[in-house]
Amino acid sequence: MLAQQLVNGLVLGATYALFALGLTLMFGVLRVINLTYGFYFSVGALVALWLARSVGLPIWAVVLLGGVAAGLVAVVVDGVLLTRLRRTKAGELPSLMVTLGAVLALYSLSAIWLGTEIQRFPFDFVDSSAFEIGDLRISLVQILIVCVTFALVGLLFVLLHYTRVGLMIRALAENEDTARLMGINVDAIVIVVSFVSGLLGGVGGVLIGLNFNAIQPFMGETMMLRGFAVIIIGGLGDIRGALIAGVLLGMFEVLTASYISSSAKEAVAFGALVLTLWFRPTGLFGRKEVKRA
Amino acid sequence: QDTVTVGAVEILSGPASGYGIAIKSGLEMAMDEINAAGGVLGGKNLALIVEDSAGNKDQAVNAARKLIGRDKVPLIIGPTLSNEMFAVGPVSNGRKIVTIGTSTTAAGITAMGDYIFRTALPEADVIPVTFKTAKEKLGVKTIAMMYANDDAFAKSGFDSMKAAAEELGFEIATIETFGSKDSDFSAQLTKIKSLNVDAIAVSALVEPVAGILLQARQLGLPETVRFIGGNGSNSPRLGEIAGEAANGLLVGSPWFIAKKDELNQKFVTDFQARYNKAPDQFAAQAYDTMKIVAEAIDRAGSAESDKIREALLATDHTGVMGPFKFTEGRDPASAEGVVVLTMQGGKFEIFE
Amino acid sequence: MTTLLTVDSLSKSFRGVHAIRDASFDVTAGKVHGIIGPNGAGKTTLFNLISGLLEPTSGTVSLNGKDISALPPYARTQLGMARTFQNIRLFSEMTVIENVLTGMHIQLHTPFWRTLVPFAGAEEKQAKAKAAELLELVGLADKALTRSASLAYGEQRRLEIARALASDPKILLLDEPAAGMNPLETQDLAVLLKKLNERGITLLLVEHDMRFVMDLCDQITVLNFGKVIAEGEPAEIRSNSAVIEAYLGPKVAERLLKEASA
Amino acid sequence: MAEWLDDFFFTYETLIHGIGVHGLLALSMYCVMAVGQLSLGQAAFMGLGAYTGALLTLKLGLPFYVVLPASAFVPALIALLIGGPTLRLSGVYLAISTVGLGEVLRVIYINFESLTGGALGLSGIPMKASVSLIYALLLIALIMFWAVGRSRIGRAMEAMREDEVAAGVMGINVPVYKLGALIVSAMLAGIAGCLAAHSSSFIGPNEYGFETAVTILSFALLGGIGTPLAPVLGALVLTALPEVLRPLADFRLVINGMIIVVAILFLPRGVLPLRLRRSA
Amino acid sequence: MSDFLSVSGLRLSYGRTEAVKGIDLEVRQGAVVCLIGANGAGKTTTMRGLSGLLKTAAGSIRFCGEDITNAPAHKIARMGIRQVPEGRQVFAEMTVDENLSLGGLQVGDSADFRRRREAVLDRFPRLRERLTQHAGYLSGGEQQMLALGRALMGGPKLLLLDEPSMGLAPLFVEEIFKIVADLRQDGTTILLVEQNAQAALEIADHAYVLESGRITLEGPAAEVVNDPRVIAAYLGDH
Ligand SMILES: Nc1ncnc2c1ncn2[C@@H]1O[C@H](COP(=O)(O)OP(=O)(O)OP(=O)(O)O)[C@@H](O)[C@H]1O
Ligand SMILES: Nc1ncnc2c1ncn2[C@@H]1O[C@H](COP(=O)(O)OP(=O)(O)OP(=O)(O)O)[C@@H](O)[C@H]1O
Ligand SMILES: [Mg+2]
Ligand SMILES: [Mg+2]
Repeated sequence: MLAQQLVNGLVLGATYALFALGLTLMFGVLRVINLTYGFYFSVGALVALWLARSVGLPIWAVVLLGGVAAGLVAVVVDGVLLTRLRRTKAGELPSLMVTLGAVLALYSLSAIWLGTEIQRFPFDFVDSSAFEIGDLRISLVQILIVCVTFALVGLLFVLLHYTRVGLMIRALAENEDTARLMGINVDAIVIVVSFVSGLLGGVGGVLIGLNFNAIQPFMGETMMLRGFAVIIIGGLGDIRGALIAGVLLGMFEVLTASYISSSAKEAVAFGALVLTLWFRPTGLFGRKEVKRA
Repeated sequence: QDTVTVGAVEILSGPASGYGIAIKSGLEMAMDEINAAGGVLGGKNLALIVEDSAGNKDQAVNAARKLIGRDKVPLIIGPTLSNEMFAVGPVSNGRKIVTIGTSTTAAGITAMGDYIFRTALPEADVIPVTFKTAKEKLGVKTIAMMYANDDAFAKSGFDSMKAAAEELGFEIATIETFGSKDSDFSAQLTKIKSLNVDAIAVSALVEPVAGILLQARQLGLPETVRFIGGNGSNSPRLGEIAGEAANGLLVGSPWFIAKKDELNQKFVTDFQARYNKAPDQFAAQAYDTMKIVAEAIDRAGSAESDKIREALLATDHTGVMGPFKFTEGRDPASAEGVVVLTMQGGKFEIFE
Repeated sequence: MTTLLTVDSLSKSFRGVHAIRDASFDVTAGKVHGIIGPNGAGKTTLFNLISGLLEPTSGTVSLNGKDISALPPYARTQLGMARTFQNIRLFSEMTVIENVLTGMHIQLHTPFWRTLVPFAGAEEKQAKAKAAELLELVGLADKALTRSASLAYGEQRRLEIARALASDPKILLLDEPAAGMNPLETQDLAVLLKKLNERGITLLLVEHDMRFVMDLCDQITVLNFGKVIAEGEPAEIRSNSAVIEAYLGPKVAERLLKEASA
Repeated sequence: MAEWLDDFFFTYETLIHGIGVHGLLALSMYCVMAVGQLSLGQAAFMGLGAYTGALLTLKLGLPFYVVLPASAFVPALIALLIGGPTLRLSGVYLAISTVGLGEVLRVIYINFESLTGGALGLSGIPMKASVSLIYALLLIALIMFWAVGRSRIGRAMEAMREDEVAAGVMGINVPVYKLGALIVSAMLAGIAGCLAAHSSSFIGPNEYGFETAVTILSFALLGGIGTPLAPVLGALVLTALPEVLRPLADFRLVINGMIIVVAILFLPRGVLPLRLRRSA
Repeated sequence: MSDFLSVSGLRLSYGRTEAVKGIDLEVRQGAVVCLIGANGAGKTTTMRGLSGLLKTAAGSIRFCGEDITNAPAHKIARMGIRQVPEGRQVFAEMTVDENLSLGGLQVGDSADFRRRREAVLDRFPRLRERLTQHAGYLSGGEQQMLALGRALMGGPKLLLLDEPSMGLAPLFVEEIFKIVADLRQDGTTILLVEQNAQAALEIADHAYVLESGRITLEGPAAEVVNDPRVIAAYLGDH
């Protein structure tokens, strides 16, 4: 049982991490607590669902296009909601509030339009067979989720830390005006970052929607609390941190549920993770703000 | 005055709006039929104002207050959730306005006051029937139980399950909980799998139940392990989402879409034609409730709340759910109409 | 000649960077004491240790003979220490005068509910008068009601000084107060600081403007790579060969010598 | 005429209560934000107050004038306990760790069934919170905050909000102020929770989670935190808006959201962007 | 040739306060032009206007024959105008090395990039010692070196220096002026804002005096340095 529970924890943790990747990018770089992120997650899943059902596209195309659609929505939403605030240097909290209002409107609108009933991908859409090693079972989709999560973490890490674009992104994260003085086209980078984080959210939505077979407009909302926990515990804007915190959170929840009590799952998981914050006040990998007196 | 207006408070927006919208559909269809057939009180039209509660108890109370204070309705149908009802009940009861829950199955609802009714059959009446069937026809002895412990409806269903299980002498191998918005149940199911139970009883709304079924099969829980559902599992959506994974699930229901009687057949066809989707039990219960209300108004001979209340107590109606009466305590009188259904190939059928 | 501030074998390192190494010196009450040294020598770090923003790796800081090494910054302020910051840290949303009033925090005692009583704000009124005076002193009187973020750099520096003065310190730590000021403004600042010193405030000063330092200081400590490499009166310092090599450079030293003899 | 008034009052009673209670919650948010902290723990403190109050009334039958202070005391105690470690956190890190408090409490309410009723919550709480009591408390809180805001303490709080290090150097005892603000805000939230419980007759464990926490924060964000009146105004707007927009039926939440967006886009510092006047 | 940088009627404001009230400036290619003025005169504001960080309220800026009025800042930077901003503005959470790379973003050729980086590090050996340290932990003076080094990485045609000697030790102030002189030798044009007016005027070709947002005096640096008004107002009695 332990082996299976560890697999369960890993998969659950990977879904948390997958969800959190785009969020931490958006948060760490664009410095907005963007509550619309959950909506991009839903958009990815819903578009993919539509493509799979009505157009009959295969899985890889659906994942990709779902992600792209979410990325485009993210660019538009960011452009409409946040450019103005960014220009006036309004700070984190007003952008939180704007996205709060936007999320209310967007979810409600899509609920009116699409209904809130849970939908799923066609039954034969992915091979539902599972690998079995003794008692241990892991499905194809789960393997896909774990692999995609690790791959995306790797890609993103390389992008941010070893490429010119990454350098520009990090510079922008820190000081927009000075980034401009370096010849960085800030508006373009902002679009790139929004797109990439929307894309990550959308891909997460498709895969997690596939795994749990439950797609509806509000699916992103219920992930947000976990998502925030993961990016905070990992350290804002840190890709490795999101991965490790996600997996830890998943493991914690699963192990608590199986060996302590399922009703204590959330309390133990949250409690333990809050304790981590007490010992590392800026998360596992978050640096203390580099600021000297 | 040529119309009689009644009110309803349902969830029309937000994540749980599916339930409220189904109820609203049932109510409106019944209302139109009543009006087409000559209305109430000898020719007056029946009208309905549905207010949104967004699933929030304060908004539910605000909506009820608006219906009572502004629209002066004598009667309110709803609200959708038990939690909302616990907040609305004292207010409407205090104003002596009849309030009828069509979907609130938690314990203690009608105890709030003389004006609070419900047409939803409490789980306490349905579940023993299901469990008994499972014991007698499938020889179930040990069971595991799962429920959403943050949801009043699921919790109260679970309480009934536990009582029934003890009554029938089942051995309860474990009780596992989850959150009503969870989507991962692998930890609990893995644990249950290792306990070799005969059946798993689940009390929750349809979304988590579907997730549990899918993940159970995915984790290789043998098909011989039967799932027993509560009221939440009694929805055609279960088959749509969980598909084959739901095969063999047992659920007791006061209503069944394929029930052969003419009334029900007509309801299902009309509903399908009007809303372009199949009705669920929430719509069916709402449909019957509206009919019951119209009859009560006619019998009361007036649209005053007190008189409607008296008339309701004397209800003797046969609707799509079967024969219906209220108890002294304003709950549905009998669970005779309950049938045990099983899921096969994504559809419910009567369990033989 | 009483010693007001004693720094005793103080060290501070940051993950491998030894910013201060075993530094000791005394500051005499009523004097102007300068700290100079090349960029990165550890002057600001020293200030942070003295004012309590950093904890020393080892060593002690004493004020009036009392060991204050373990006290948090606010407690040191209450004992009569005030400072300015090299990289300006004003309360940028506040007006200029409010910045100064905030500096008076420890001197005000009126309980908050007195603000509800009309005409009961005598203390606050006095405080405002005093704040206005301080602004006058640093030449910002006409900007009292502007938001401090919209001041020009040099103005912000002067506001920092006014704010620090507001707590009526016995000793004032100034980290490059003349940076960003032109020679004339620097002269005005020197006049101001002299005036403060005459009022009995001991000054501990970090500055790279040598004319300013030599003109103002009674005693100078020179740091290099975190170590005290020289200490003495300005005359000794400007002819100290180690200081010339590490910090002043021959040209500046020569000019200083010329100016001193002129 | 009298009847009309009576109906009017009946219709909006819950809303009027709600606005008052939310006003108190907004002030409790203001209190922590005024010292530069971002807390999502206000909902948790509110829940503590609500459960404390409801239990004391239901189980022990204590009079309301005992219950109300007690429901301020319990959250204050918890604030004191968690205050030490959380003070080291800042910004969103603090916010999320205080969400953790709410989640832990939620699980406790759910699991301590015998006392808290579990998921079924506590019902039948007598409606003892009158409109006059709620608004009297709100008014007192407002006046207090206004007085504090105009005093040297208010200045110190604003200084901390802008630059903690510099504030410390000005002689402001930063940790004590932060802890004090957290405790006062917990007390206010507790009182608000107790009042809410005694004006709606039912409380459940899920009412004080992340969503409520964000809602309480949004009062302060929409209103602004320049003056204590601003967050209360934010609470008024955000509480009344869903009811005002009721005629829009399905679209009311859509429009509600868009109003928030537009308001903040044009008034990023809140709808009442003034600063408290201190120096003439 | 006089068309290298020319500014006419430039007005810049922050909200309702106008900080620069219509100034004309001319910078010839290869020259060092010095801008002096008291605190709050509008020197930094002018610099920010030139580099595109502030939108111009009125007037025009032409650079190398192109109208760059209100061009986006990154375009201006790519055209070869590099600013060393007041207060240094290094990227605190990035290493010294990364800061330098950001300065050289536009230098595609990596050999060229390495050559420049070496040149900068040779000039500021202190930076070489601190290459992997977060810039935010550098001392004030070290950050000033980094800001200058970063601008040099871009190979500027026109360098806008806003108080480059601020916070530097005397030895280094000399070094800075030497660098300015070197750069001019290499053909870089420099617009210099300095409080150390004496030294600045000594190396400058031309000078402008800014007072409350208006230019009150201009001329060859050698003349300005001897102007009694300038002496009285900026140079002090030494
Ligand atoms: N928090 C820190 N982490 C790492 N290194 C640090 C930190 N603070 C200071 N240093 C290093 O310690 C040395 C001393 O810095 P400090 O700021 O005290 O110098 P300074 O004498 O004030 O220089 P300047 O005259 O340029 O302001 C510098 O080399 C700096 O890089
Ligand atoms: N962000 C801002 N908002 C509003 N006003 C500002 C802002 N920045 C500067 N100012 C105002 O513009 C005027 C010019 O400021 P600027 O910074 O250009 O002066 P400066 O000549 O560079 O002075 P210094 O020598 O002190 O650096 C000043 O009066 C200042 O108060
Ligand atoms: Mg320094
Ligand atoms: Mg300037």
